[in-house]
Parts: sequence; structure tokens; C-alpha cells
Amino acid sequence: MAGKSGRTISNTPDKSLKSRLLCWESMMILLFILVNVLCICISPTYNIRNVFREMPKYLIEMFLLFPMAYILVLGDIDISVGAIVCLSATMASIATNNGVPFLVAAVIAIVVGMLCGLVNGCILTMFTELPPMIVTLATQIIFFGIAEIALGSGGSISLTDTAGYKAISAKIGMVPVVFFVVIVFAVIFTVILSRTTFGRNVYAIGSNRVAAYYSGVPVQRIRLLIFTATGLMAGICALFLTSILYGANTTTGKGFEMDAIAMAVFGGISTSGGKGRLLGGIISGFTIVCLRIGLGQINMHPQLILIILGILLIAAVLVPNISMAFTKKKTA
Amino acid sequence: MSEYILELQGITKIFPGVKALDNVHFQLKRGEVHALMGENGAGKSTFIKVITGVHKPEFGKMFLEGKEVKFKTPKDAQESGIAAVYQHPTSYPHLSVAENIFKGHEPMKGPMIDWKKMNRDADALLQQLNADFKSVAEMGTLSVAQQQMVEIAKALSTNARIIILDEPTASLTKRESEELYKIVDKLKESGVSVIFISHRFEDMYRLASRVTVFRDSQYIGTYNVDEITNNDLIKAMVGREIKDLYPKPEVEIGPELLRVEGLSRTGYFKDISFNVRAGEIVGFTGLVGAGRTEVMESICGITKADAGKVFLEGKELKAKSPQDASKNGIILLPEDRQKQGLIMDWSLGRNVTLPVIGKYAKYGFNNEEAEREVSKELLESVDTKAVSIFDKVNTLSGGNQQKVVVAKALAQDIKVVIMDEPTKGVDVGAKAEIYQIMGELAKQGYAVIMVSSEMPEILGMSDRIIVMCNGKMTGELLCHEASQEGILELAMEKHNGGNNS
Amino acid sequence: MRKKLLSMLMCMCLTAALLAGCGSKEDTTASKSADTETAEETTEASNGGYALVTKAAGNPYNEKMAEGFSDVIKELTGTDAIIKHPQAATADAQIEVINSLISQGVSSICIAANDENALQAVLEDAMNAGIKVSCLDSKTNSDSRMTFVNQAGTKEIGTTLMEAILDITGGEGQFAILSATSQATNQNAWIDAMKEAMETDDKYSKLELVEVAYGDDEPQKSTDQTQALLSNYPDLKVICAPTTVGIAAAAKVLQDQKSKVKLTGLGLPSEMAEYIGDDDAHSCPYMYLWNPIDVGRLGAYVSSALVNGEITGAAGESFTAGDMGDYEVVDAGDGGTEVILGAPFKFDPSNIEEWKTVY
Amino acid sequence: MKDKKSILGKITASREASLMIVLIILCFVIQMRNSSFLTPSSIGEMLKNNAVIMVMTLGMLNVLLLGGIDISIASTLALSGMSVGMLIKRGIVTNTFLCFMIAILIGAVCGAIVGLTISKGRVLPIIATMGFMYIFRGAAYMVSSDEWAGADALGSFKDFALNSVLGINNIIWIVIVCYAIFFIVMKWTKVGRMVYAVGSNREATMISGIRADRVEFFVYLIMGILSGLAGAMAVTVYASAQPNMMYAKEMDVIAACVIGGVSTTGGRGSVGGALIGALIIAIIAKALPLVGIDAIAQNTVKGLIILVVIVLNVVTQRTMDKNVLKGREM
Repeated sequence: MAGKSGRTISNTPDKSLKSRLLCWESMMILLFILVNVLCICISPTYNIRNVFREMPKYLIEMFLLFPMAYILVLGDIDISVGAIVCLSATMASIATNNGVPFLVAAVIAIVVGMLCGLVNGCILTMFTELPPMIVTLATQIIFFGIAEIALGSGGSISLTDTAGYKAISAKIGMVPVVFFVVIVFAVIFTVILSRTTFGRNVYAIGSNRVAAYYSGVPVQRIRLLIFTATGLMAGICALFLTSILYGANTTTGKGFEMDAIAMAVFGGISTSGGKGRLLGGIISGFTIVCLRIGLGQINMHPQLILIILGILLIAAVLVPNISMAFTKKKTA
Repeated sequence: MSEYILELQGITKIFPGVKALDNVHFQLKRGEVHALMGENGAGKSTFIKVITGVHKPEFGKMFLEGKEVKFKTPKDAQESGIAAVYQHPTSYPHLSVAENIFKGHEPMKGPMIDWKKMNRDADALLQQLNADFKSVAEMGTLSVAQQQMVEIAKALSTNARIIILDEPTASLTKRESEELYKIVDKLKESGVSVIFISHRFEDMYRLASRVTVFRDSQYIGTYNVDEITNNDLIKAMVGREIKDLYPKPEVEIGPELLRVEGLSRTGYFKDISFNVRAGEIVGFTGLVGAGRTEVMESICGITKADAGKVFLEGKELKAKSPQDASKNGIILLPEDRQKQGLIMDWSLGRNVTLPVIGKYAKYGFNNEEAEREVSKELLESVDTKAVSIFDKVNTLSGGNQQKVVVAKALAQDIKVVIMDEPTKGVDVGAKAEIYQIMGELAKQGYAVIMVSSEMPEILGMSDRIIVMCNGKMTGELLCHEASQEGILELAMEKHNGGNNS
Repeated sequence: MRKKLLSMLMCMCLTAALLAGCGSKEDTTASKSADTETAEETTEASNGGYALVTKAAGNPYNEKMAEGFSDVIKELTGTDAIIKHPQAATADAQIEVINSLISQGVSSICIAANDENALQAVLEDAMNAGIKVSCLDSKTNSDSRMTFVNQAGTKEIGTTLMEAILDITGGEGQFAILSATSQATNQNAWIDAMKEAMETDDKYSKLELVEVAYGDDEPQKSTDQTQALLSNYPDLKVICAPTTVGIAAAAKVLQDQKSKVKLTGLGLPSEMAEYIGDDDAHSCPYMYLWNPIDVGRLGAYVSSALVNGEITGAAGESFTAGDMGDYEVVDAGDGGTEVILGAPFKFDPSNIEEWKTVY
Repeated sequence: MKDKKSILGKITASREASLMIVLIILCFVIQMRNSSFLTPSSIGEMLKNNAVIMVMTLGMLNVLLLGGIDISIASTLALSGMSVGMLIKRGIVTNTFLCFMIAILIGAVCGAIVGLTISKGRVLPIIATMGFMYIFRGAAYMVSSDEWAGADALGSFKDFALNSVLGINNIIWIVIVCYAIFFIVMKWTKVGRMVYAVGSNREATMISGIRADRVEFFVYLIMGILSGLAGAMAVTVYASAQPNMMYAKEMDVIAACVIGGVSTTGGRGSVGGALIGALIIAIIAKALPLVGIDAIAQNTVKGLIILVVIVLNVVTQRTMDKNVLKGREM
């Protein structure tokens, strides 16, 4: 059944250097370099050793960035991840203090996280009319609440046996273990999102959920899976956080969800779904980490750092929009 | 005073990178119904938006009653007595009918909206149009035809002298179209001038006295309707001759592929039974809202039927999702291309391979090279007018978008193809090509189900015709024994009883 | 073209934001709040420096403490102290701050901990890096500090508050406690001390503690909780709020409702001046607190003594804290040591006018 | 027969009515547990203590009607409240009315910036307001220069929340006036209906002569103004201005709207629904300590109630739809 007109359609992709260099990711790399140059200029103590030493506390939030990127690409949002981290960390700590070996405690942290994610996923896939923002807001309050109950009146728990946790907060040379773990997860998550059938389906759902469903993409199954995976990653995040905090308390993980969303958005992943790449999110994550470390070292007021991050976040979306309107006017 | 109530001269409208209108002329006589025809993308809609002040033209002049006017906003045009009923309903689904009618010029009592007067006036207008719903109904709960009626009421509410109807019959059935014709006649009698855009020739013959044709953003000519033949008009619109609009091939009908028994879904349809054989094209028709689309969606597992069975090649098929259905070879080409059929801001290639990426993938990793190869081949086979498979779908015209939907279906292993309103909003040239493809599919031994409200294509393409009315099958006709009147009778069976809940 | 413009704008934005940040630093230094150094001066700081880590920014109590701390450091060393506020009142945020201080190579860190145990790992790192770590106001566990500047003995605060309750109730009746959050280290320790006092001393036997409510240091929730206490316990005589936010919110509720229930606890004179008075028009007859400026000053002296090697943080050592006199390091009862500032100070109608302008 | 059906139909078909039933049941249960709940003074206290959230709910209703969201409101509140607090503390402004005007003005400026970024800059609302959440909160800290404005410093300003007119507290009057104005504006004026129109079908507004971007700007401006007003209210109600005041309370406001049946995708919602939603949130906050739920479990219960109410909303909607289908004759 060949076309009668014999018209041919090109299928060679645009592989020119120009199009590669001018993507959002290369802008992010440029910005990353810029931020580092700036930090070196303003802070005499900004060097590789110090950056690696300060990094783990920030790096653990990256565990949430990866699944959050998937959720945003899906067109959903999950603001309960911070609460899941809190609950997982609490349960792992309680387990450890009851004499459970580290590995089992680790499994408990991950399973608790997964179950929380599963709860989110089940509610959202069973009642598809419900907006994810509101559901995860409610579960956020609930998960923090359960953690509060588990922690009891002290509101804080401290590990009695830190052996296993010390192992995962250790360093290899001057590079912390968590850095390698983050890199491994970064590669896995990036490859899955950009190279696999699953990833393509995620983009399809985010771009047009109805069309994806009509095209045979198992929309709700994928959403359920991703929300569960988010819980799982929150469990892993909790484990590493516990290794730094030697325990957990009711404020553990508070605000992590916003940090993760900010990193993703700054990296070019739109909250409206279907757009952006995880690579951008990861680079932007490292950029933000470096900026915070640098500004922290010159003892800038913490609220001022937040103001700068807020401005950057808006600028990252606003500037392309304005320049696009600008060029449009010019050609018109 | 000039003979023309509205006259446009040398209108040019440029969008970034495209000339949407190129030196276009138009003259509208007082009290006439003037048809505006042309393929999709010919510039009709843009032209309408220039008249109504939505777009401002770069060049050209516009005269209203002989005086030059320049509309800055749609409101200016409204106040000058120009009202438009747009192709895609521009209603507010969450608001009431009355509010939709009077949006922008609500009756006021001081600073407050006079709801009582608004509802009363709206009801009066609706009565004038013989509408069967009340002004307090929520817009979103109305059928497409009813919404269309609200749009017309909206145009009437402004006491417009010129009313523009942009494809008003596109989503109406025959009977509903008849109602519309009567309304237009009434308007004409009361001295209102009407500009009428349509792809349907019957609309033009029935209503218009003159017709203006656009092609490729340019003005082609204005003709008196009774002086121009069908073929000449098509030639003017398409720029070439189309010999056979319905190229139905002779195909040997094979064994039964799909059988549906007693399919029911509460509130939508009841007790639907039919079968489709290989190489056969079965036409499903009926009024909009008769439940045709819903039946197809249940067969494909998009919605769950409450009762009944579906057999594919004699084996029972329980499709719980579109994925199940397509795995077994039942493919639905949905009615709404933009919302259900395609991902508009994706490239052509990505869209075509979306349902089958898994097939080419190795260990879950996409094989992009193979995908590009396949999508190129398929898009060429359906003769899509595009430069590259990396073009975005939303840059294509409606007909070409439909071809992408077809290519997407062809990428899968098909047995049964269900095409829901395949030519809705598609221009004449592309329509013929889509019928061509439909014929080819039947020839290759696939079973084809075509859901359509357009009588000519149902009669022209189907081997068998199934008519539905109010959720029930009311008739099954063989092609040669069917006639427009016969089908219409079946389609309106219950409606005559006045039971239109 | 578009992308070029984009990148340019992005860079400009970033620099502008940073300049804005550096620019407004002067203001904050002037008001003695945040960072006390400009970028050039950091070079000196990296060779040493005395750092104070507060619980959170935007709290006058912490500010007064920081004020006292930097005054003493300025006097002793001639350099500005590094005052670090964490981004939020959490242990997580304090870890980031301490890490940053380790990078800067400060010689001492004095910290008001948001969580007793959570800072252990990072503070051990700091001590391994040769930094002298002490706590003030709110302690960490004994493994992660060298010593602790205690504003007043925990037990002393417990008994002082119980005495106040006994006095205001007239010897018998119901009372309730309105605390901050359920995990606030200090508040929990004081409440425990109060309970212990009740158990050990017979004179409190006619007092009944009906409930410990938590206002989460939010005015709205504290107000809700206070109102609930009033309606749930009609016979309530006294509310004791050992937290500055809670006591102010409760005082307002009681005073606005002209309730018979009286209030005491720990509060800032500047916040509470309105409510302190002996008559029925005022809800709080008297309350206690210590001088946060003195807490900060003593913290600075301890830091200095630790850095100079005058003390190592072992019990039994003593040092001179300028005009504040001599202090002794004593056993804190949790395996570590502490330096106790003194008894809590009583604010009553006779002295509140004088103190409300101080802090 | 038909009339009977329509009354019953109205109750089940109107979300406000079914929410009202939830509200009444909630009140009844609490009253059973603690009889001091439904007394005039207790209700007055509850309204006063939740006035800030109730006022902001009106703004959020508008934002959600447009299909947007604003999570910067608590920060705007802190900035305006803190500014007013510091102005009074420094003795620059003492007039209560002027203070309210300044707070509203600051809120308006914040709202205008947010509105411009969203309507002209075409930044997604969640991202824009997330950025401004950090920025305004930071600005509040900068304004405070790490001080509080306590009861003593606030002078006569705090008396505003103590005085009443016609036996109703001033603060509650503000809430009543706001709700009355919005009830009229949203139902009977062109501007109000424009908000519904833009939220219902943005593309169509151009044809009706409505400038969607202006309506959007206007809505965020209103949100800012109400947050500014709420800032001043919070300062006078609690007689204290702190830079971290009402931290994260935007979520309570959003929850109030959603519980009140306001759709987050735009076009659906009413002032009445928002009122009921805000009241349910207020009752939860007020009643949990009253009915003797352990302090430590209160958050969990609050979250569960929110979750149950929104799920209930969906379930009733589904059964309603199903009943409509069953009633359809074939």
C-alpha cells in the first residue's frame, strides 16, 4: 500500500553540533561551571575537599529528585516524599534500637517507604479524579503524624548501634560513599527515562494522558509503579539521612519535597508534564548544591540564600519565555 | 448606501512565518446567505477571525455598510452587529446556558447582573430555536448539537445584522442539520445576512445563494450557487479534479472476525449484537449521542460493559484496557484526534510508533533507528504531507493528522479496525485519500468498522450499515438496499415519540 | 539568537542575585544579625574564628544571645564572631551550617542544638578537625560536646516553676502545661523536672497536672490549645508555659477572655510586658527567664577558654568569665559537663518596665 | 411528583448541600463529646482564630477557579504582617486603619508581582509561587531584622482584635464583610463571572471579549491583597509579628478550598463551598483538642479527615453520575 504521490518523508535526525550545544542541558552545564567559578572567587575555602565533605547532606535529597522527575514528567506531583522519609527513618531507627541487624533495618526503611508510596499510588489510581497535590498533601500530614506517634513524646530517637550506618556514611578517599550511590542511581534513572520503552510511555502519559491510554499505554499501572518507586527512593533517602543524623526526629525530611521539585524545575522539567530531561535536573541539582555550599561558606544569611534560589527558579522559567516572546515579535 | 452590507478588500494577515491570508476579497449582500468554502488551511477560519476582530490584518480594508471600520477587539465587532458561531464550540462548560448566551453583554440592573431577566431572555431565545432544554442547564451536560444551538442563540442575543456560522453542521446529524437550516431560513427572512462555512455541499445547495472559494490563503472566486457544478467547485477548492470520492474496491468477503453479542452498558447502550467479517466495511450510523462511540469504546476495553460478550475469530475476548484490545488486533481510531488520537506536541514518528515501541525494543531499550525506519515507511504509505518524521503533529492539517492516526494503527498487528468519524473536520481532498486507505484496508482482509454521521460516506463506503438510535440497534441494512431516507427513519425511530431525555 | 540571549540573561540574573545578596549583607551586619564578615575578611576567619550556631533565624531570643556572644568575642579577640542561623529550626539544617563552619576552619563552635542526638556525627567530625565544640541554651548529647553552657539548672527550673504554680494556685488545684513541640529538648527536660519535683516533694501533692498540650510554637495552634484547655477543664487554676511563643499566645487568650486562670512560665519580657501585672486585668502575675545576653556572653567566654586551653571541658575545671566572675565546670548528670549561668530571673510588675526594653 | 424529586435532587446534586450535611454531622459528634463546643463564645473564638485562613480561602477560591494555584500566600502574609509590625514597633505608623491599608498595599504589590510573572511571563503558577514563597518569606526575615513585634510594641493596634461592634468581634466583621462582598461579586457582577469563564474555557474568552491574562493578573492581585489583609489581621489577633508566622499554612487554605468542592482544574467552585471548607478546617483545628484526642495523634487524625472528605466527594459524585445514567430511559 505505497503512497500514490511517491512523496518521501525525511527520517534523518538533526545531529548537528549546534543543536546539541544549544539545548537546555548545555546551558545548565555552563551555569554549573559559572556557579563554581563564582564560588571559588567569593570563598577562599571553596575547594574540592570541602565540597565533597559538605556534600552528603545535600546529596541525599537527590534520591528524591530522580523519582520526582518521573512524577513531574507524568504531570503529577508528590508533596508527601519528605514525610515518607521521616516515617522510614523513624521505623529504621526503631528497628535498629530493637536489636535488628543493619541490613534488616535497611530493608525495613525501604519497605516502609514503598508502602507509603503504594498508598499514594493506590488512592490516585483508584480515584483518578483526585488531584495528586491534594491527596499527597493529606498523606503528608498523615505520614508525619504516624512518625510523630511512633516517636512518642520525646519526638526524637537516637541510634544505639551506629555500626552499619557508619559504613554508608563513610568516605572512599575524600569522596563520600553516598556520592557513588547517587551517581549509580542517576545513571539508572536517566537511562530508563530517556532510552527505554517505559520512559517513552511516561512521556506519553505526561504529554496527553487520554491519547496515551487510547494507544494502549497502561497509564494507571505506570502511575502506580512510579509512585511506589518514589516511596522506595524515599526509603533509601531515609536510610542515608539516618546515617548522618544517627536517628530521626519529627522534623526529619521536612521541606525535602520542595527542594526536589525546585531542582527538577530548575533543570527544565515542567510541572505540567511531558517535558524536560532528567539529565538537566541532575545538573541543576549539583548546581544548586554547589551554590548553597559556596554561599554558606561566606556566611550569607540563610533566608537570603533562599531568596536567591527563588529568583533563580523563576528566572529559569521566565527568561526563556520572555526571550521567546521577544524573538517572536521580531520575526512578526 | 452600498449594495453590500460587508465588504473586505485586499486583506492580508501574517502569522510568524506564514501568510494566513493573502490579498483576499469578500462581499456580502444584505440579507443573503453566503457560503465560504475551501480546504482546511485555506484561511477561512482566519478570515472569520479578521471579520470578528479577533485578528488584526496587516493590510487591507473593511467596510461595513459602506463605511470603513477597524475592529480592535471582538467587542467592537459585536457592537457593530457582527456575531460568530465558531467551529469548535467556544462555550464555558461549567456555566449555565443563559450565561453562555449572554457572556460579555449580560443584562444588568445597576452594577449587578440581572439573573432573572437573563434567564427569561435566554429561554425566549431558546424557544425561538425550538430548543428542548432550559436556560439554567449546565452547558457541559448538553450534547454537541444542543451546544451548537446555544451558540446560535448567543449570536442572536446580540441582535446581530451579520451572523457567521463556522462549520455549524460538522458535528450535527442529518435531522439536526435540518433544524439548523430552518433557523438560518428564519434569520434570512428577518433580514440578517449570514456567512456560512462548510465542507458539506448539501449545506451550500440548501442554503446559500452565492459561494466564495479560498485556496492556499488566496481568494479564488465568487460564484452563484445555481450556476456552478459540483465538480467545478471541487476543482476550485482543491485545485485539481477528484474523480471518484468513494473509491470502494471490490473485495471478497472472508470469514467472520468480530462478533458482539448482547453488549450493554447502563445509561449508554443496550443489547448490541452484530458481526464483522474480513474484508468487510460496516458502517455505524445514527444521531450524535445514539451510543455508537460508546459501543466501540466498550469493545476496545476503554470503558467496561455491564453485560454481553465480544468474540474475536470465534474466541471470547475480554478486553480490560485498550492495551488488551490492540494486543489482540482490535484497533480504535478515536473520534477526537487532538485529545484521544495523537499527542499533539510530539513528532509524527514518535506518535506512529507509540503503541509498538515495545515491539522493536531490546531488553526494554528503544531501538530508535528501527522506529524511524518504520514510521517513515508507514507515513509515506498513507501519503502524509510532511517534510520529516520529526515535524510536530500540531503543524499538520486535520486530514494529515488523521493520516498519522491511520499510520499509527497500521504499525500494529491489526485484524479489526474501528474508525470513529474518520473524516470529521477533514477537507474534501484529504477525505478522498482517507476513503482510499479505508478501501485498501478492506482489500487486505481486515475487518473495518466505520462510525459516521455523514450519510454520503456511510452509503458510499459501507458493505453493511447498522443504525443505532438512543442506545439501541434499530436496523441493519445491506448497502444496496439502503437509502438516506430509510436510514434516517431508523435513526429517529424513538425520537418521533418525543422521548429525548 | 534566542538561546544566546537566554544564557546571557541567566548569567546576569545570577550575578545580580548574588550582588543583591552581598549588598544587603551590610544591612544585616549593621543590625548584628547574620554574617559578620565580608568576603575578603573570610580569609582571616578561615584561620580561626569563633562561631555561634543558633536554633533558627528571626527569633529575638536567639538574637540577644548572639549579641552577647559577639560582644565578648570582639572584646577578647578584636575580631567579629561568626553568627550562623540555620535555614529552618531543624537538626538537618544545623548540619549544613556546621559542615560549612568546618570548611571555614573555625577554631570553636558554640551551638544551641535543635536535636539532642542528631548532630553527633557532624560535631564529632568538627572535634576531629580540632574545633572546640560547646553548647549553649540547648544541649547535645555528651559525646558530641566538650561542655554545655546551661542557662539554669534543669532541676532548678523545674522546682522554680512548681513553686510558682504552688504560689499562684494557693496550694491546691488543677494546672496544665502548654509546651512547644513534643520533641523540644529543653521543654521536655523541664517538664520532666517538674514532674519529678511533684513526686518527690509532698507539698505539691494537692496539685494536679491535667494535661501537657503542645502549641508547636505557632500562635494559632497555641491559641487553639489554650482555649481547649479552658473549656475542657473548667476548674483549671494555672497554665504553665515554658516557651516564649506559647506563653505569649496563652497570655493573650487569658487576658482577652478576662479568664480567672492565671499564667506563669518562661517568656521574653519584651513580648510579655503587656500581660504581667498583679491585678485581674493582667493574666500573668510573674514569670521567669534568664538573660539571653548573658547566656551568649558566657558561651563566648567558654569558647575562648576552650580554644586557649584554659579548660578542656572536664568537670572540676574553672575559668574567669570577664566581669561575670568565675565559673566552674560541673558534671551535668548525662555523662557530660556543664557550666551553669545562675538561677532563673523573676520578672514581676516591679521590674518588667525596666527589662522590656532590654530583651 | 416532579417537585418532590427536584428538592431531593437539589440536595444530592449540590455539593454545598452535601458538604453542609458533613459539617452538621461533624458539629453534632463534637457537641456530643464536649458540650462547650457549640456556645457563642466558643464559636466566636473559633472564627477569630481561623479568620486569617477564612479570608485567604476566598482568594484561593479565585485562583483555583482559574485553574491556578498560589503557594506563596503564607509568605506574603508574613511580609505584610511583619512590615506592619515593625512600622508600629518603630513608631512610624500608629493609626490602625493606616496599618491595615499599608498591609493591603504590600499584599497588593506582592500579588501584582506574582500576577505579572504568571499572566505576562507565562510561568506555571506552581513554579512561580514556589519561587515567590522563598522570596517573600526571605523578605519578611529581612524586614524583621531578626526581631519580633510583641504585644507591648504593638500599642493600640492589637486592640482592634479585642473590640467588637454590635457584639461581634471586629475580626469576625472583616470575615463577614469579605464573604459578603465576594458572594455578591462572584455571583452578580461581570468581573466575578469572568473569573468563572476564564477558568471554564480559557480559549473561548478571547471571543467573548474577555482578556484572560488581565483576569489572571487581577485574580493573583486579589489573592495578594487578601493575604496582605490577612497579615495585618494575624498581627492584631495574635498581638505578635514574627517572620515565620503562618509558615506552611497555604496548605490549609488549599485544603479548605478542595474540601469545599472547589476543583483544582478550574471553573468549578463557589463562595458557599469555600466557606464550608474553611469552616471544616477551622472545626478540625478547634475540635481535635476539645474531644480529647491525644495531642500526638492530632495531625494524623487531621490528615485522615481531609483524605476522607475528598474521597467522599469523589464517591458521591460517582454515585450521582451513576444514578443519572440509570435514570436515563432507553
